[in-house]
Amino acid sequence: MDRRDTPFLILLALPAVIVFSAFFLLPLARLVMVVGEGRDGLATYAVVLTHPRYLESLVATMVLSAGVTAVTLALCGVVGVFLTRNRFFGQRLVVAMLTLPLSFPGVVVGFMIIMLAGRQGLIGDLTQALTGNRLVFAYSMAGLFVAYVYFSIPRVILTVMAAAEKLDRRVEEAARSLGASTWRVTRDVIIPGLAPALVSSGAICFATAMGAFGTAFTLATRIDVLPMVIYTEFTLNANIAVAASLSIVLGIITWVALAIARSLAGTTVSAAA
Amino acid sequence: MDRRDTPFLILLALPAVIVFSAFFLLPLARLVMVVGEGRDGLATYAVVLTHPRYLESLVATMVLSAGVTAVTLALCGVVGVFLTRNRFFGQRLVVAMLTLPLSFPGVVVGFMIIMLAGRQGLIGDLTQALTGNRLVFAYSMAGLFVAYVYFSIPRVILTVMAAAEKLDRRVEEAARSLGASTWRVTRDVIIPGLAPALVSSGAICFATAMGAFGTAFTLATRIDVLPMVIYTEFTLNANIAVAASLSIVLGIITWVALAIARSLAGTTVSAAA
Amino acid sequence: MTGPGLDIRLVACAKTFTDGTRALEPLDLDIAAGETVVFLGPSGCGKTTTLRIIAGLERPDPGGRVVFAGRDVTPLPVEKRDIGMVFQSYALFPNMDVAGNVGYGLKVRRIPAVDRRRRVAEMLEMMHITELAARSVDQLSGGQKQRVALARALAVRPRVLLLDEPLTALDAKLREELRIEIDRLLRNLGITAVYVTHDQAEAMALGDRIVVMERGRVAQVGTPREVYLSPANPFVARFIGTLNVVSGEAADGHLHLPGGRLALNGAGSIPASGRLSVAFRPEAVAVIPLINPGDQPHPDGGLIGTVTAAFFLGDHIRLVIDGAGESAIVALAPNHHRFTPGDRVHLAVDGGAMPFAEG
Amino acid sequence: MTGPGLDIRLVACAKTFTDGTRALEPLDLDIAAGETVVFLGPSGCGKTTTLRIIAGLERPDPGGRVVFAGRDVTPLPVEKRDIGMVFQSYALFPNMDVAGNVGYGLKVRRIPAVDRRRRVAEMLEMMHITELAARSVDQLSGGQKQRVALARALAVRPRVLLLDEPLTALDAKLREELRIEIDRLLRNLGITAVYVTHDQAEAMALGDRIVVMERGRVAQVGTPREVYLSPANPFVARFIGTLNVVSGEAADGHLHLPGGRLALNGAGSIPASGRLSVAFRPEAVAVIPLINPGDQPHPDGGLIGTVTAAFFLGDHIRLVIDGAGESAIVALAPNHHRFTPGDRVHLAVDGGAMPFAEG
Repeated sequence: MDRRDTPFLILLALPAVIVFSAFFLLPLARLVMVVGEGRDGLATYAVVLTHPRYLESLVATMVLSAGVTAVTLALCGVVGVFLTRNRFFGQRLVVAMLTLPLSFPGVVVGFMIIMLAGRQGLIGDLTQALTGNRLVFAYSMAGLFVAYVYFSIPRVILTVMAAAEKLDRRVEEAARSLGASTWRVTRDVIIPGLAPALVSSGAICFATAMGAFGTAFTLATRIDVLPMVIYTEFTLNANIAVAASLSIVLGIITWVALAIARSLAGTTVSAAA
Repeated sequence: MDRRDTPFLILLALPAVIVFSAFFLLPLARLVMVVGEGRDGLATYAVVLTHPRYLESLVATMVLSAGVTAVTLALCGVVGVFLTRNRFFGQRLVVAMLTLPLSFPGVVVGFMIIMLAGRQGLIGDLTQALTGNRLVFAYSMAGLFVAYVYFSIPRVILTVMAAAEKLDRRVEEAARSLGASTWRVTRDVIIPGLAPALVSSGAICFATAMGAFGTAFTLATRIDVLPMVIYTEFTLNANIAVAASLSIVLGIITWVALAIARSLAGTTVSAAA
Repeated sequence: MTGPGLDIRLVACAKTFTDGTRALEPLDLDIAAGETVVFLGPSGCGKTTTLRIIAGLERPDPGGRVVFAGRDVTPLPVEKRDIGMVFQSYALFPNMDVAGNVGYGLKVRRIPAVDRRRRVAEMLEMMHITELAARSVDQLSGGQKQRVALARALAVRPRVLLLDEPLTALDAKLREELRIEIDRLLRNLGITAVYVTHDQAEAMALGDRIVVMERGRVAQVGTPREVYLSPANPFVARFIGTLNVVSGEAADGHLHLPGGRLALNGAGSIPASGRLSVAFRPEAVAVIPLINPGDQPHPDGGLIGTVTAAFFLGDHIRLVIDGAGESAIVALAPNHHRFTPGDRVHLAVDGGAMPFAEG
Repeated sequence: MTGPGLDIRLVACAKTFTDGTRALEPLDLDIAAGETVVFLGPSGCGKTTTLRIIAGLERPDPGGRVVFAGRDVTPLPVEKRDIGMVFQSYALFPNMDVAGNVGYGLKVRRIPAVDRRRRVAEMLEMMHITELAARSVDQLSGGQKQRVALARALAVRPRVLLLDEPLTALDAKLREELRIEIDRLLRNLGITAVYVTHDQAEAMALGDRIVVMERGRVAQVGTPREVYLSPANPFVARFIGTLNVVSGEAADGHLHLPGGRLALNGAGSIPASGRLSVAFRPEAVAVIPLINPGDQPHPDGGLIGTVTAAFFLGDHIRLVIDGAGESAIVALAPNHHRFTPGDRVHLAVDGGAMPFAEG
């Protein structure tokens, strides 16, 4: 690149870069300091990682997020490829419908889950009529799981569809001409072709699930996912050092997940973020 | 496409599509029904749109979201192009830093803002030392504004950088060879080239700001943004019909914003979601 | 498994797409074992559709049949037809290295790893890309990619090789190089090959026979020589090579033109008089510089014109001559001659001028 | 504003990139007003860097100067140099329609809308794309895009037109068409043009002079005829056209080869005896079929060999002949001859065989 067209940009951008850096680093530095200043100092990290309540919540959140990611990827992979490959009546409607949850915040999704699977919910009515037992799962991890899958699907499916559209059909034809069955083509060509999109949208899905708060808060205060614990420690218990160290642990886990995805999938994670 | 390779996919996907549709439509249908079943029936929508408290909260949320979007786009446009065009020492670090907030959930971001601009915050200490007055804005719309910009930047800047990398430098050179100044090249080539990325990431930014809950909840319960009002009406006041109609209004506004962006920017909105 | 290729018979193969477009009118064709047939035509002429029907990637409309060595393979999908395919876009597997790509077909056929490695090494050597074995496919140039694609297609010893514009994405130098390589391969392996292209030079260099197609129909089937020297219709004549077409009044066995008269000693179907068009190739024109301003055309027939442009093209000079016919005439001259715009020249057209019915 | 182009002088223009790579060794060149100069060479030879220095998109290393019509323009950025540019990738503005693209330079120059519309219409007509005026640029084919790019560059009546591989992205048929169009334009407008390409046929057809480049240096500057018939070194000879190189023992004014002997009646610098290589072009070989198995080479010099491949290429036949030299010899024959592999032939090489120092 020639140097001649950049002075203008440098002038414009340099102050912004400096302000940005401060703006981005300060809160983080403060977060780290708070932990150090707390009652246990840096040992707070050890407390957080050994105390059963915190550790359980950490593990539960990670398991939930991983489960949501796995289920969402599996569903969206199949449905996304199907929707890209087939033209049928009402197809646009199906796609529009699948992306509806994008328009609703977590609070509203939680609210929907309560109306669906809560004490007065539709599923409860249905199961009572059919089996005599009321199935109520809105206020538990199961409710949260359904809610997270519900709002993860749009992001993932749109990414998968964009990737599926870009797959080169000729590569599949080449594999078939070499004798590969449909199953082998799926395994050797389609899945590897979708992998970057799946990895990157999976990482975003995982990160979002790790940090989601509104839904959990709406469903119940009894669900001990990490953001809920952080909120409780900070606001109700005023245990700021613990809240800060939990935040940092959560931040590191998410950051690692995103970093792994980025190194696996190249820059697409960024674009899909 | 040849029909021969699709039966397998149809078999796999059709049931999933049906279950999906039910899964996606039911909660929404329930939401609409709840409004109809409420005390005022469908008139609830009118109440929601005329009652000062609800209307004010709606307008405030939209203004806040629009403002956050505008500021984020302006900042990210300049910084994103700058970072793509220039190679300098520590550049990767700057990019990594800018994307840090992706790893933190809204609750933690709210928490950071309090530590920065709250009653015991860094900015307060600083302004007191300098002017004698303590600047505290964490618990107001200003705090929310800063928090939203903070967590919107990573998503937008990564999209802008991906788009800026794909800009064809030859097109800029062609414009310059025709006599265009740097400013005209920016206006006629660079900005139009980034437009799809700006529109799509702007829409996502707007939608996220409209529905964000964790940050607002952490900062204060006094901030009347729409998701907070919905939560309050539903959980504390048990005013389910109002909560449902507010949710639907919020859903429609967000949906319209996303739909407009999608029609302006093509499929990229989906990919950027 | 290998050995001479098999013969292919297409019977009434037509293709109508679901939206009602007729991509291919019913086509009958016999391809001999070991023969290289090139389908040549502009885009949308049905040549790729024909290739895809032979491959089994498209099914012909009901009634159409594809027969390999006497066996009707119409209902068989592509993976059961024992063919090799090469695509314009290379279509390599991006998640495998070069050796992985070449060995894929063998892996699918469950060939033991030892034999597979040996065969892959053989194929890489044949295509002169042994040193690329461990490379990722996106580190390769276009020419290297297409070599890998050829090695991959040939590794499974197919009895038919189908090539869909394999050289179109390459630049001139590489295209020439790989064309020679492909020709050598097809001759040495004795494989039956079907080659699709829109480039007439490629078609002439590679094809034992050329099938010229136009709007879903076969315009002509013949050897390169037949197609070039005796085109079946104006479309073929214009599509293959450059053609001069001149129109004038026919009388006394000559065509009268602004720059003189042209002897009509060709086919017997020429009318004695009336308006007529004839066509001839640039290389059929002998160009002689005129020295004196008063020089007249040769009494046996010949034209006088003025050079308006002379392009030195290395092995020959391409001349554009005005004033001889109603429109410009293109002629070739040997590269040791010198012409400059404005030179007056005498043109003699070799006996091969063809009467020409305007299409 | 328009009128004859201006003359360009490059003085000691070198280019070293920030990473230390030397892209261009110091280069001096005078380009006459109205002349078309083609920079020809393989990728990485520095031809595009030179073009970008003339354009003002790159600055030469200190000491280098670019002079337009006597005026030193080295410090001027591209937007002040009054040039037109055409790129391989078209580089059209995707957010404007065809007319918007063509009129952009006029708009930047604040030409009133009425005059602008007239000029745009003129340019569209000149490029035969009037009917595309309101089209979006991504609805255009490659050939149409490049026509728009040419119209856009010429609309502002630049005094220099710079073309960076404008035809490389097009397929053979379109490339030929547009090449003729560009030639016509450059002749008619009398504009000074600098054209960069790696395609020797393009270079020969378009250039008044060709600058052949190799690894950042000029290998030869000359007319197409000079470069083809008297290449300055083996690199130029091999890069432009096909070249046969044969090696043998020289004795008695002849070069002795497996298939006979070749008269060395060329330059005086030929040693009387010893190992020697000579080179000749395929079209310098006259090929005569032999009937009797016992036929001997002509006593004055000539080779006997066997045809191993004969490609009918339309206007000529390309023969590959073994047994005459140590490696295969390529020759051209007129298209009315017939050769089949296995034919024994007599080769006479025209006087133009050049002694050849292996590089």
